[in-house]
Amino acid sequence: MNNDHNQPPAEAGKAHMPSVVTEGDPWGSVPTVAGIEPQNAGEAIPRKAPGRLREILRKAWGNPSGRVGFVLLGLLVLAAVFAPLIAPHDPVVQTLAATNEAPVWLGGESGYLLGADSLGRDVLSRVLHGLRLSLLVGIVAATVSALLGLTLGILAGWYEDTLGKVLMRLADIQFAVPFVAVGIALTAALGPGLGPVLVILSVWGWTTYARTIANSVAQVKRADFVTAARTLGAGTGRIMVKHVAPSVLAPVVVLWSTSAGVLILAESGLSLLGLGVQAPGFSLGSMLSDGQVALRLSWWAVLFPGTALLLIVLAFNMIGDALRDAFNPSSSLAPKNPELV
Amino acid sequence: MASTLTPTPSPGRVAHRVPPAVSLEDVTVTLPRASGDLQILHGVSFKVPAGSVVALAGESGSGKSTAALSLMRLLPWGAEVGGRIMAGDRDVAAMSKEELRLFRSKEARIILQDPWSSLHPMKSVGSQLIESARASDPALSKAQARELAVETMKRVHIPDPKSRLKAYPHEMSGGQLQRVLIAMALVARPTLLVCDEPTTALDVSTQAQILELLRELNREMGLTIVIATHDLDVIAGLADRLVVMYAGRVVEEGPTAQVMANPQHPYTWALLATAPKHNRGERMLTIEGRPPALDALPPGCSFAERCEFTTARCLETRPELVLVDEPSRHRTACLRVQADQSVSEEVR
Amino acid sequence: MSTPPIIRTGKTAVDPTDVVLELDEVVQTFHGKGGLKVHAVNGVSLKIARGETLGLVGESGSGKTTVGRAALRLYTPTSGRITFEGADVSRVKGRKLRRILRRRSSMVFQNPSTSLNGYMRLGEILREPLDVHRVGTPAERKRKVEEILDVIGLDAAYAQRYPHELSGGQRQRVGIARALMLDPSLIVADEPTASLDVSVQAQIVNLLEDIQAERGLAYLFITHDLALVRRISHRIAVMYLGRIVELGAAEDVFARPQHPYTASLASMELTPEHQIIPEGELPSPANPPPGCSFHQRCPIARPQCARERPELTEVADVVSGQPRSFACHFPGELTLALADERVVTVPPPLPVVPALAAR
Amino acid sequence: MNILRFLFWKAVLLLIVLVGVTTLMFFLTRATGDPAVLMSPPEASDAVIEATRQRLGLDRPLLVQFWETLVNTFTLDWGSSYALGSEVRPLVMDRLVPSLSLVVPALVLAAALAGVIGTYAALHQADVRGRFLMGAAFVLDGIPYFLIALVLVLVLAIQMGVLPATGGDGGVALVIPIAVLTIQGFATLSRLTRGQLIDSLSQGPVTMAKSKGLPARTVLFQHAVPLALPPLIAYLGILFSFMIGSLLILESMLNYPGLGQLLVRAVNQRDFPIVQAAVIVIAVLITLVNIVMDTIVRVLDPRLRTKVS
Repeated sequence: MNNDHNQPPAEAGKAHMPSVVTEGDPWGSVPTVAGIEPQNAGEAIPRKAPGRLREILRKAWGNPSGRVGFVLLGLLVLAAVFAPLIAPHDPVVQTLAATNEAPVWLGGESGYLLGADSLGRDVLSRVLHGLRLSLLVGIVAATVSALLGLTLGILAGWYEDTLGKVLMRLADIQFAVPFVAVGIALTAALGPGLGPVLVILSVWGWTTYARTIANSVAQVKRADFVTAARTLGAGTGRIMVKHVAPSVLAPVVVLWSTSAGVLILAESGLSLLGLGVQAPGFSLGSMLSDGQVALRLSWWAVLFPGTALLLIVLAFNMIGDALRDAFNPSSSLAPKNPELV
Repeated sequence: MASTLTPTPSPGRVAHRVPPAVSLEDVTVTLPRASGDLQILHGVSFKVPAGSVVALAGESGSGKSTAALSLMRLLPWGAEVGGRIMAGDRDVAAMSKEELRLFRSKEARIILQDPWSSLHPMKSVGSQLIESARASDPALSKAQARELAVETMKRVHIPDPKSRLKAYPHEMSGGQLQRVLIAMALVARPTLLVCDEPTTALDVSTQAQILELLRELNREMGLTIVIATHDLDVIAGLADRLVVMYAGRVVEEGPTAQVMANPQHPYTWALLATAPKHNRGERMLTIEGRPPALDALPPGCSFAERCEFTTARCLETRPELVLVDEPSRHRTACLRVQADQSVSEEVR
Repeated sequence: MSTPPIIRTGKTAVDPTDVVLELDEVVQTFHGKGGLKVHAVNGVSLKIARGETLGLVGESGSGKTTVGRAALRLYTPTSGRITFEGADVSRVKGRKLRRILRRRSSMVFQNPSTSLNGYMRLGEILREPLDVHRVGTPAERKRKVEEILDVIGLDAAYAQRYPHELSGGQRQRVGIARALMLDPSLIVADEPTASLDVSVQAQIVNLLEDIQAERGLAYLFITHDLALVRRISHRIAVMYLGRIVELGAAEDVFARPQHPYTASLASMELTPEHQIIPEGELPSPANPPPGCSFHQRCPIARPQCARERPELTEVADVVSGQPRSFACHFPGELTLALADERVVTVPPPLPVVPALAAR
Repeated sequence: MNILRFLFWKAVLLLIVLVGVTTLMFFLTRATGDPAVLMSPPEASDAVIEATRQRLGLDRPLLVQFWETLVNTFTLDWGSSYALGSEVRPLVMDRLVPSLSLVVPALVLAAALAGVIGTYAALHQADVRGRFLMGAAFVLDGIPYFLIALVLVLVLAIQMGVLPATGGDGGVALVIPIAVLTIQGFATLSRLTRGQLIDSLSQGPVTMAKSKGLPARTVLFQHAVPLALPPLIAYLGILFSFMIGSLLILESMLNYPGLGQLLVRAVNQRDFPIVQAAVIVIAVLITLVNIVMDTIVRVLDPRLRTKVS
């Protein structure tokens, strides 16, 4: 016999059984694993934060890989912001003579540091300028979807039996359609361009946040400090803003940082199919699309924008990992090999 | 067949299965931390006479669980153990992996604090019991092991053991699970049972049931038992000897009744006197302050800052654990009590 | 009887007619999976007077926590009536609930680390009740926070700290302080010392007793620690499987338990030989046994117990004359070997210095 | 009984997904422009457009069209392609197998590789080799899959000439896309495996297994691994959906005749019946795989099977 029926939380909590897999409802929405969400590979996100945001950021900064991530991202952002100043050439000017010119250190004669593409444009300048759009798309879309996801997630977690169920079914539907498929369909329908891409990216990301946050909120809702606030007369609104929102900020911050990378890649993927930003505008993704055609003649026109993308994603992932570690109390243990005997 | 399998010993069996005495000799344990290593035990020594029940008592952070776990070398990964952990004439700390495995499978078993997270959630209770029995005696067939499991479950008073074999841990209550864990230890016919807070997570009456069972096992099977606990009163009726720990050191050790009736270390006294049961004065006695951080132990007595009897010397000199009563081997690590005792001896 | 008398400090003279909280036949049902109905609380009636401590004792699953939460209207009772300071609060909602009950009652939790929001400074935590009920000006609220920090023995500078910077005992003090901010007439304390080390528990108990002596508020003190409840409570209610099985003055209940379950609980304080350990385990509240819910585990059960459920009956205690009630067909049959109770005062290892004696 | 109930709810979930995706696709494609106009050449007269509209049945009320689409989804009558005129169902179904023959091997390979590497890295987390493996997985995890594809094409096809750059026949064409999907999948999965395993190795049941004196192998494979497994299996379902997503782009890049290429081509031609059918097939596929993974998790973990008595 176990006294852990659907009793009030406090007493039910005593018969605690570690549950790896959450089973909240008979539907068992598609990704049933607590903490592991689409776009969020790596380790599970801790549900409760031991400290405050500033302290977490300080801790993440103290983590070597986190520091590398922050510095790397900082440099990339600086490069993007000051691209017009530091770019050696105009990124859209086509120099016919320089078509497929190799980088200068591979014997290129026109002095292009990273070579020129098949239309004779300076790859370095284009990478610097392309960063702007890629970073902008990623950061804007990640932020919008974070806010959307945070709001919906809090509501879904608080009203878990009503609105929560509806939202989670919606998420299931959305989850069954790969983002790229809808992206392709929608850009095609609306016509390709940056606007539609930005809209889909922003709207599509909410589920990841909402699932994670709804889980946390459903727990925080039962936490003693929320009960305490209720016994003191605090209303739902106050509790959500003052107590619930801050305690789910941790996963939001971690997810934001990993999803920014993912969204930048998504934009690149769509641009690669020619569905993203249209010429004369360009992003790192559309550079890949352009360069792909002449891969045989000027691989540098693909590899360098690709490397820039890699650096962005790595920077975001490093920051995300460091934040995750910072939120995780067991990270204070030094890594040691597990002993099986 | 069944009788040879039963863990209930026949007289003959007891005779040639005298459990070895266990002892810790100046044991230190250091855990690796990202921010420098943390020493949990600072030289812990105590003896567990064969066939006796010894309780390690202390508050959270005192190192009692670490001391108990170190007996079986079941410490967190990367823990560094110093000193000697003797089981009979063998040093557990120095055993090879294979020796350690044999030691754990046949001689020493453990019961952890939280029965809900001790058993494997995906395996039936029966398969875990059978696995345990066969780990101890590989010659057992599955059927024999099952029979032994059923007998042992009966022995620990689990009703309807045959059908319970098929149950999964989450289908049982905490008290039942703790019995299963005890059965899992007993199927190995161990000589030493280490219990890390075995009743903390349980209700009062379940707690009493489990302690009663442990008492039975000690009396009837001669099982040596080491229990880590934070509640002195709970094990008072069970333990033969009491080892009181504070901040990673033993501060007092002696026969339970004697220590509880006449504590010789101010901390032991405070611990007893502040418990509601003994605390019937006008106001409850309290110990102010909190234990020192393990990475910042004071040079003198760790308890000096909170002690009612502190003198300047206590803050400077670290007291050794010294005998205060020869026949009962009652020891304490308090300078003032030691001084007091020697004075009284001189007078005598 | 050989029990040494217990002297309680801060024991306010309680006027039993000055009732703060009354539960009348409160039933609290929860819906489990698969349409399972769990009567966590099954017809509980009790009264708490101003300045009184009522100890609510029971094992996990007995429904004691649910009673505490129902009393503060964290649930809407399935049936029954809850009266707080003369007003029926069983079904009130919103602003009215806030004005009548929330403003005048509060709760202290078992685990101080989970009951304080780790993202708020202590100052904000303590000020929240005042903010919620718009009590006083910002300056007054600040002063009130400083005052209360002083009451619980923390420096005013602690207002700027976060909960995780405090020890467990300090955190629990803050939890108590928050409960006091609105000057409530009732505090429900749900195992307030259970998660603390023994040496810290006594500090918390002293604090609670001092506060009661000073402010005359009532405590519903939920615990499984028998020694503690015996010490702190005026009266004790023993719960088993969602019902109260025994209720009476603390000393009467412990010295002369009438219900076998109470006897068994009280016997846990004795040496092992004299303990009465009930067999088996607490039945599921979703499927309580017929008749007396304790009969399957009761050492003195007879066939009648399996058939008829004993009603809670009130009598006067034979010794103290105080009213007490119990739900048993064979009350008082199971007695305790009280003479064997262990020594309760422990002598200090060294002569106690005068400073200590004065404390 | 319990498993039937579980499968029943999963079937309902599948229905909901089907209806939801059909609805989404219907309104997405309709709301964004008149297919009849899009289908017709720019200089077409109104009469021609009107004729097209009637031919395609687009002149009826929107709700009627929607209902019909919904019914057709379930009756597997997906109409005919605007552009090709031929029936959609065989068109889509023919592309399904080539796509699956990329994803399934990649998923299996990724899981196997991740199992080995993740386990090794977990057991050697403090060693240089373990850290190196995870560092490598971290970097691989960050490399965009299309970049991996381009690099592989560059190296294997262009520089070394061992494989055709695009297209190609039979097994050869599979190598690069499978490699890309495998690398992408195993990087994430091995990091996850390591984390889960380290986590489970420090849990109570594993400590208990050690305390019984069981051999290291038994402790690892019979106690620690089962504890770590359920979330990993559930993640395979998620990974499957990621791989399908990547495939849509990879197939077009590498000119591989799969569902993705069909979809992109159909989108460019505004061939909505194909778009709709392809997306629905993908959605059903992803949901089914996730249901399978959920079922496996449920079989593995008795806590999900039995109700507390």
